[in-house]
This record gives sequence, structure tokens and C-alpha cells, in this order.
Amino acid sequence: MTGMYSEKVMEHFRKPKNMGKIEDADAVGTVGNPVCGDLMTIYIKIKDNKIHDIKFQTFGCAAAIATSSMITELAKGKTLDEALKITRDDVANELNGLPSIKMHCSNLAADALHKAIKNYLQKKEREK
Amino acid sequence: MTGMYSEKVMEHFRKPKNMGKIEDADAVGTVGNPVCGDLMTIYIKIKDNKIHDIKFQTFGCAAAIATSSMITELAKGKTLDEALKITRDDVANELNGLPSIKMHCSNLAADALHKAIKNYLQKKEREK
Amino acid sequence: MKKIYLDHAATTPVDKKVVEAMLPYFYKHYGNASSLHSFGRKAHEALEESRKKVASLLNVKEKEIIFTAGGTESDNIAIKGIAYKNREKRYTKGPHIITSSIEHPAVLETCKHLEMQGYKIKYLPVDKHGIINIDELEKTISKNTFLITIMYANNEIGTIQPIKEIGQIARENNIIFHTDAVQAIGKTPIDPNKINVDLLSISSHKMYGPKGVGALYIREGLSIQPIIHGGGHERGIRSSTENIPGIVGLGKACELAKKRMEKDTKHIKKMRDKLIKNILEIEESYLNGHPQKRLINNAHFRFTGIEGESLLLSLDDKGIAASTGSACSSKKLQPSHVLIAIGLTPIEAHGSLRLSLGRENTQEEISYVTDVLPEIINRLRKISPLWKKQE
Amino acid sequence: MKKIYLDHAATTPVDKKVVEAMLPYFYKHYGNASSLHSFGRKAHEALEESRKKVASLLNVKEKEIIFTAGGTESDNIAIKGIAYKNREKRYTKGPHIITSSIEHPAVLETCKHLEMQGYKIKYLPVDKHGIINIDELEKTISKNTFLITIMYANNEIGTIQPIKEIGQIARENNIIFHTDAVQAIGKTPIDPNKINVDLLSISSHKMYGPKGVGALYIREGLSIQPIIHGGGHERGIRSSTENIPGIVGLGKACELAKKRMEKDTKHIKKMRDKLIKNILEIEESYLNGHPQKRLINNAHFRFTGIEGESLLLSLDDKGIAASTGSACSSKKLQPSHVLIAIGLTPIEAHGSLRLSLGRENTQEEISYVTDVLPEIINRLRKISPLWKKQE
Ligand SMILES: Cc1ncc(COP(=O)(O)O)c(C=O)c1O
Ligand SMILES: Cc1ncc(COP(=O)(O)O)c(C=O)c1O
Repeated sequence: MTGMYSEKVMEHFRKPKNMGKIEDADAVGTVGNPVCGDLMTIYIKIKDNKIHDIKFQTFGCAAAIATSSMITELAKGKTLDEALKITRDDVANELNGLPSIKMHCSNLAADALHKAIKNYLQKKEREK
Repeated sequence: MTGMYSEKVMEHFRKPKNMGKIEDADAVGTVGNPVCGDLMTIYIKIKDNKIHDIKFQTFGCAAAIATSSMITELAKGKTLDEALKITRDDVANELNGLPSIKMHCSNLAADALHKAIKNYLQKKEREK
Repeated sequence: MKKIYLDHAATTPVDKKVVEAMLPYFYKHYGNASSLHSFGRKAHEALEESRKKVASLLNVKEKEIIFTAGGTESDNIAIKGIAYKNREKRYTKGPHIITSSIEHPAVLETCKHLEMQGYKIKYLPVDKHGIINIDELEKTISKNTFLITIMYANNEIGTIQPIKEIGQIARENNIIFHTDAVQAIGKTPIDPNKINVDLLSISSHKMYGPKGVGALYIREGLSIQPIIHGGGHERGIRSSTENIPGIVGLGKACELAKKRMEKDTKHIKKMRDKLIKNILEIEESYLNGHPQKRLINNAHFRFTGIEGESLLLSLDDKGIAASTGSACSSKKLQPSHVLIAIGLTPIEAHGSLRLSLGRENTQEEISYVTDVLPEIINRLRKISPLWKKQE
Repeated sequence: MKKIYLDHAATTPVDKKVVEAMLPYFYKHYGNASSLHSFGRKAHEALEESRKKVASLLNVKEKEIIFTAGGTESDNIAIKGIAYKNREKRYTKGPHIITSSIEHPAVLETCKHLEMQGYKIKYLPVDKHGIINIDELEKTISKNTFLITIMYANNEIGTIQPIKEIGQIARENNIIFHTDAVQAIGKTPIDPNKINVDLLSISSHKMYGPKGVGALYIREGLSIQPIIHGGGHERGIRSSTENIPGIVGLGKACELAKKRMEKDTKHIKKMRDKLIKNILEIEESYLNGHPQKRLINNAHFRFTGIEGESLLLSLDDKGIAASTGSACSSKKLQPSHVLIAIGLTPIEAHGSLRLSLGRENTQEEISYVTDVLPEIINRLRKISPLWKKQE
């Protein structure tokens, strides 16, 4: 897997976008597998059914950090429906690919985003 | 076994002593093993119970040729009794040693000499 | 950018003197050591001269050394070679082979392979520093145990086992004792006779020699079944045209190791101790492995909230080459079996960093590393959901 | 004294370009190919670049090439790897493996080892030129035959087998086909797909590459059991830190072989043909092997009344490096099994001489050899009791 990261991956790893916590997030999604060494939390703030703000915190390899960064970029400003349609493959493609061995373990960002959105929708449901 | 021949062996291999046939030999001794690729014939002429002349013909490796040459040197002028006492080890020692793998197969010269002498003694016996 | 290589446990640069010694055997004395002509004789002489040098480093007889294609092959030959000689024992109660749970994959995977063939293997646990329990070893031995294989020093955390005691126990119980000394050789004097070792594995590329060559010490009189069959080279134990340049390189590397050991040890240990001292000043940083019983060039840390690969790549961006454990393991995405065996959680294991030093490292390099590392750790902790202290 | 090397079948000098390609990987890009840092990435790139070059020479996919420690190991992996996958077949009627009686010891001894484990092996005889009988091969096949292993070209007498026909038969009968192409590779274009070969062994040091490296072509989809266990390198088939300088050398050697094949063939064949023509003018001299179907660089003779070692050492005294057959065999003092298989008596076999040419030989060297050889033969015949003509 060495040297198989695209420049894009390394760019996002070196200078991740939207990194950190949103203290007053509307919802949070956490996924991961401690055995693989990847844990990811996505924080979202929603306004007009759109992702108004998004941040991440990630413990994991360069791929995990890059996918986290990428998903925040992809999701920002999207409607919840649009955001739910972003797939793992979309993330990998936007990063110009990931080493195949990393596709399974480290490409969790889409899952974390979906989880955050679902948590948000459930909360809204309960509030009705 | 490469490179393990002493200079003495190579000397006798390069310029063997007493090589050839004695047409009117008093006795001949042939030993060898075609599978190993060593065949040796010793020709002797006897005078006053002494080895007056000795020659050899050898098909074989450098060790076989060197031991043949050496035995002719060692035996020349010796009494038959003395010559019978020359051993394989004597030959090897005079050559400053032989590769251990060659001790068995190629160090046949003493045998050939002894065979020649025995043939001579038997002939004499019969002539009595 | 200047590069700083701190991954000598993965592999070392080849010493210039070693390459110089090898070169004539590519161009000039290129003969096959089995050939009768002058080219062959030159090669054969070089082969035996190198064997002498390896034997001299270990203080053993030349004929007790055979050359292999590396540490992995040495381990495989030693363990399978003895196991196959004791094939019938498989049908008895075990354990037949005793090893440790922190061996290199070359030993572990070989043992697992033998397990599938019916051999019973005991994988001894280790304590939090990575040391096996001698009492437990003694208790584990059965009358059918024919082989103990325990590494001299661990490739990840650098822990050195009580080899002499193990050798004593093996001897008393008439059990053959193999040790994988790939990481230890050249860093500490090793004499198989003094520590009752019967088989000992070496790899050239961990000691400033070329890759793809190794050696196995086999005590005189011990009989081994080959795993590679062919022309009968190396006393029939390892067939194949001898890799003369490689073997010359290993020989030279052993010669240098012997000559330089004292000086190198002093130099490397000093840098290593400074490295440990400075790095442990970082908040929530810990040393893995034994504080004293460790290889002179090994420094192994763990940082709360940090993942190893990110740390490595960040160091790499600063020109520093390091590792999270055995380089091999990085393919598997599994936390290191060694770190799990010493009791770390998977998350802790993933947060580990191995810095392994070599003879050409300098004090300046070490200072640079200890300057740069805290920033990197800070940055990664900022991204990390596992670093609670950030607010 | 100028030296003339005519033993390229035993091993070749390493091409200058090959050594140059290797050097940076000792000193500079010395990383472990499994390491994540820049040193490791450089090594990994070199590894895959070399794989591409080997694959290109054979016109196969990169992932079908694995690197080994030499021809012997390639042969062992191929044959045992397939045999162990078909372990249960041992209990059926054989033959399970079909080979020839003139294989290199790397194949023959591996087969003998498998025989001891219960596999039934058929060793096909050869005709007086060293060629197997295709009809006999077909008749020998049983429904339990799972592997045919027959060499591309013989290392002693240079005879080339009808590999394409064998491949055809293997394919029709659904049998895996391995060929030891160690001597043929680089001397003739080989495309495993065109000749239905499933596994093919290569050794670097027979083609101007370094010793101690080889490769094995494994057709995509074919599953092989490893014989060396460890870190899982080379798709788990051959564990051990990759010998990057060696592999780079093999890659470069393959690149050169591809580029130079046409030119080299012309040059070498011309010299070889002259050598044969001139030497056969010596009284009672004979060519061993097939007059046409032979390697372009092989000339193999037999002289009545002459023993090979004496001939070799006499040539060596004149600066000429030659062989009596496989260099390996010289340890055994047994006449070559290849020469016996083509019907020579032991005495005839002992009287054999192999001259194998290479790309750096010159016409002048060949003339020198044909000038010098008759005297030597005369001298040895004078000492020989088997040369009746002397009086
Ligand atoms: C302890 C230990 N044993 C065995 C090996 C295997 O050696 P090699 O890579 O030469 O096969 C290594 C290194 O990879 C090691 O560190
Ligand atoms: C036909 C053939 N197969 C296999 C080998 C073995 O190759 P290596 O010496 O690289 O192990 C050789 C040469 O020794 C050979 O000529």
C-alpha cells in the first residue's frame, strides 16, 4: 500500500478541510473499527434542510483523514437528500482513488455522514 | 573440490613423470572404475628384485594422473618388498595431500603398482 | 530536504566497504563456485573466506555456517528442517515445538503451517515488557517437545529474551534450541556455545549487508532436512548456485560488525537514550518494551490519541523515516501482534512509533527529530476524536 | 594471461549496465519495500518496475511474475507448490507428475523428494539427442496426472524440447505444465501463452544478471502453496524482505535481453558454429546433443580416450574456462545423468566438454580455443590407456 496514495489524498491528509468539532452541532455521526485503527466523527449543522456547516474528527491513517476531509467538502451546502446519496465510491473517486486494501477499512467517511444525517432526521421525528 | 589441488599435484598433472607404456614389461597392473572415470595401468621392469623401470598410462582426473606419476617416482629403484609397502596415503602425502573426495576414487596408483608386483610374483611362481 | 533514516530494524543501508567488497564478484570473479576453472576457484575461495568471517563473528566452526537467501529462509530451514526430522512425533501428545507469541512472522507462520500438518505448538505469552516467563516455559515442556524456537531480540519493541536461561533449560531437557537472532546480531556479542543455542538465524540486510542473503548456524552433528532441493550446495541443506557477491557482502558485514561493535554500540546507545529521554517529555507518551533489556538501537513509543500511519507519513513529510512496527505488518491493517501480546489495546497499538537507529545517524539528526515530533503529534491530536484534552 | 570465459551455462558475468542499475539500491534507495516512508516507496517502485520488465520479456501480466532467490527455488516452488495443492491425489494410481530423465537437479531432486512422500513420478527417457518422445508422453498420462514438468532447454547438452507440443498435450488433458526455462530465457523468444505453459522458472545469473535472484511465472488464477512462510511478500508465495538490488538487476537483465536478443543471437551463433566446425575436425571427436534443436550458445563435445577434468584443467592452464556438464555435478564424481540418459557409456560421458558462449566473447577468442585444443587432446591421449591409436 506504500506510495499508492494519490497526490489528492496526500493533499487532504496534509491540510485537511473542516477539521475539528462543532460544539452546538445539530447531529453527530460516529463510525469506526478500533481493530483496524480507524474512528471517525462527523458533526453537522442544518439550516433549511441543507448542510450548513460540517466538521470532522478522525483517528486513523492518511486515507481515513483524507476521506473525512473530502466528505466535508462534498457535503457542505448539499440538501440532506443529496448528501445521503454521496457514496464511498464518490469519495474515493474524488480523491483520485484509494489503495484497494484501504477501501474497506478507511473509507468510512460516507458512513459517518449518513449516520449523522439519520441521527438528525430521527431527532426531528421525535420532536414532532 | 575446486582449487583444492596442491601445487605438487598440479605439477605432476602438468608434467607427469614416466608416462607411457613399457612394451616389454615384466608385469602390468591395471585398476580402475569406469563409472568414476579413473583407469590406470602400471608397467614395471624388474632387475635384481628391484623396480628397474616403471611407466604408467592413466585415463582420469588430475588427481589420478598426479598419483600415477608420483607412484612411479616413489617406486623406481625400490625393492619389491619396499614397493609393496608404499600406501595410498604415502602417495597422497608426497603430493601434499589430495581433496578428500578424491582419496577414494582417484588415488589408485598404489593399488595398480601392487597389482603389477603381484602379477610379477605370480608369474615367477608359475615359472618355478 | 535532508533525509533521516530511523528504520534500521526494517533494513539498513549497505556499508560502502561492503559494496566495494562485492563489486569484483559481479564483474571479474563471476564464476560459479562449483566450477573447476580459475573463475570457479576464485568464487569458491570467496565463499569459504566469507564463511570464515561469519563463523568468526559467532565464534563457531566454519562448517557450522550455511548460507541462505535471508532471515526468513534461515528460520524456515531451521524449524521445518528439525520438524520434518521428527515427523513421527506428530502422533504423540504435545507440545512438540515451543515458541513465543511475539516471534517474527517468519517463525510464527512457519509454526502455523506445521500446526496444520499435525504438530502441536505452544505459543508462550509474554509479560508487559515482552519477556517470556521462564517458569512457564519449563512447565510447558513435555517429553515429546523436540524444539524450542524463541527469538533473541524482538524486531518491533527490541526486547531481549533470557536466551541463556532458555538454552540451559533446553539442554537439560535434551531439546533442540533455535533462536532468530536477525535483529540482535552485530549489536551484541553472541556465542551459541555460551548460550546453548543449536540453531541461529542471521539476515544480512539488518546489519549493513545486502538484501537477499542470510546464514544459519547449525551446531555440528545436528541433522536437518532441506526444504529446497537441487544440486546439493551448502552440504545439501540449501541447493542453488551460491550468491557469491551477496555472500561476500554478508561476510564483510560480519567482519565490520565484529570490528565496530564496541564503537557502534556506544555511539548508537547514546543517541537512542537521548531520543527516549526527549520524546518521553511529550504529554501522554510511553515507551514500549523493556526499559533496560532492549536492543541498543531500538526506541519504541506510543502516543495517546495518535494513529501510526498518519504519524509516519507526517514524519516522512519532514524527511524522517520511521515505522509503526514490523514493516511487513503494515500490509495487513491489523494491529501488531507483538503490541497486543504485551497487553496494549488495538487503539494503543495503532498509536505506536518505532525509531530504530544505525551507525551513520548523528546527534544532529536526533535533535531534529525531537524538535519536529511534538508539533506533529499536536497537529494529529487536534484532528483526533480520541484526544480529550483538546478543549 | 588473457582469460576466455566459455562457461556461460554455469553462470554469466553481470552486465555493466545491470550493476549500474543496482548500485543506487545499495547506497541510496535502500529502504524495505514494505515500509511506508520515502525510502520504502522508492524500493517498492523499483520492485514493481522490475516486475514489469520481467513480464515484458515473457509477454505476460505483471501480477503473473513473482521474484525468488534463484532458479532452484523457482523450480521447487512450482513443483512442490502444485504437488502440495494436490496432496490427496497421492493415494491414487499414478503417475501424478511426469518429468524427463535429463532435468536439472533442482527438478529431479524435488521430484525424488516428492516420491518419498508418496507421489508417483514418471521420468521420461530421451533419445540419443536428448529429446523426449511425445507419443510416450501422451501414453504415460493417467487421469491422475496433475503436473508435467519438462525443461525448455537442457543445461548440459543444450537440447531444446518440443515445448509447444508438450503444452498442447497438457492443455488437452487439463494438466498443469511447468517448464524450467533457466537456460533458454534470453536466448530465444518465449511467450508462455503461445506454448501453453502455466509455470516457468527463470534464474538471473544465467542471463547477465546477479546471482541469488530468480523469478517464477505463474499463470493468473493458478493457486500455489508456499514453501517458505513468513511476512507474506510476493502475494504470500515467497516471504522475505525483497532483494531489491538483485531484483532491479534481474529486471535490467530482462530489459537488455529483450533489446539485444536478435543481435546477440547472431553474434553468438556465428561463433558457436565455427567452434563446432573446427573442433569436430579433431580425430574421434563428436557433438553431443541435437545438431539443430539446441541452444544458440551451446557446444558440447566428446573425445575418445579423454577424461573431462584433465581436459578442463589443461584448458584452464591456457586461460580457457569450460565445463564437463553441469557445474553442480562435478561434486559427485558421477558421470552426468544427462549423458548417460542419451546413451553414452560412463567412460564416454567422462570424456565430455561443454563450451557455452556469451555476448562478450569474440571471434579471436574462439580461434584461440580451436588452436589450443588439439594439442591438449593429443597430450592427454598420449597418457591415456584408452587411446589405442597411439602406437
Ligand atoms: C526478527 C526477524 N526475523 C526474521 C526476519 C526476516 O528476515 P528477511 O527479511 O531477511 O527474510 C526479520 C526481518 O524481516 C526479523 O526482524
Ligand atoms: C536448467 C537449470 N535449472 C535450474 C538451475 C538452478 O538455478 P540457480 O542456480 O539459480 O538455483 C540451473 C542452473 O544452475 C539450470 O541450468
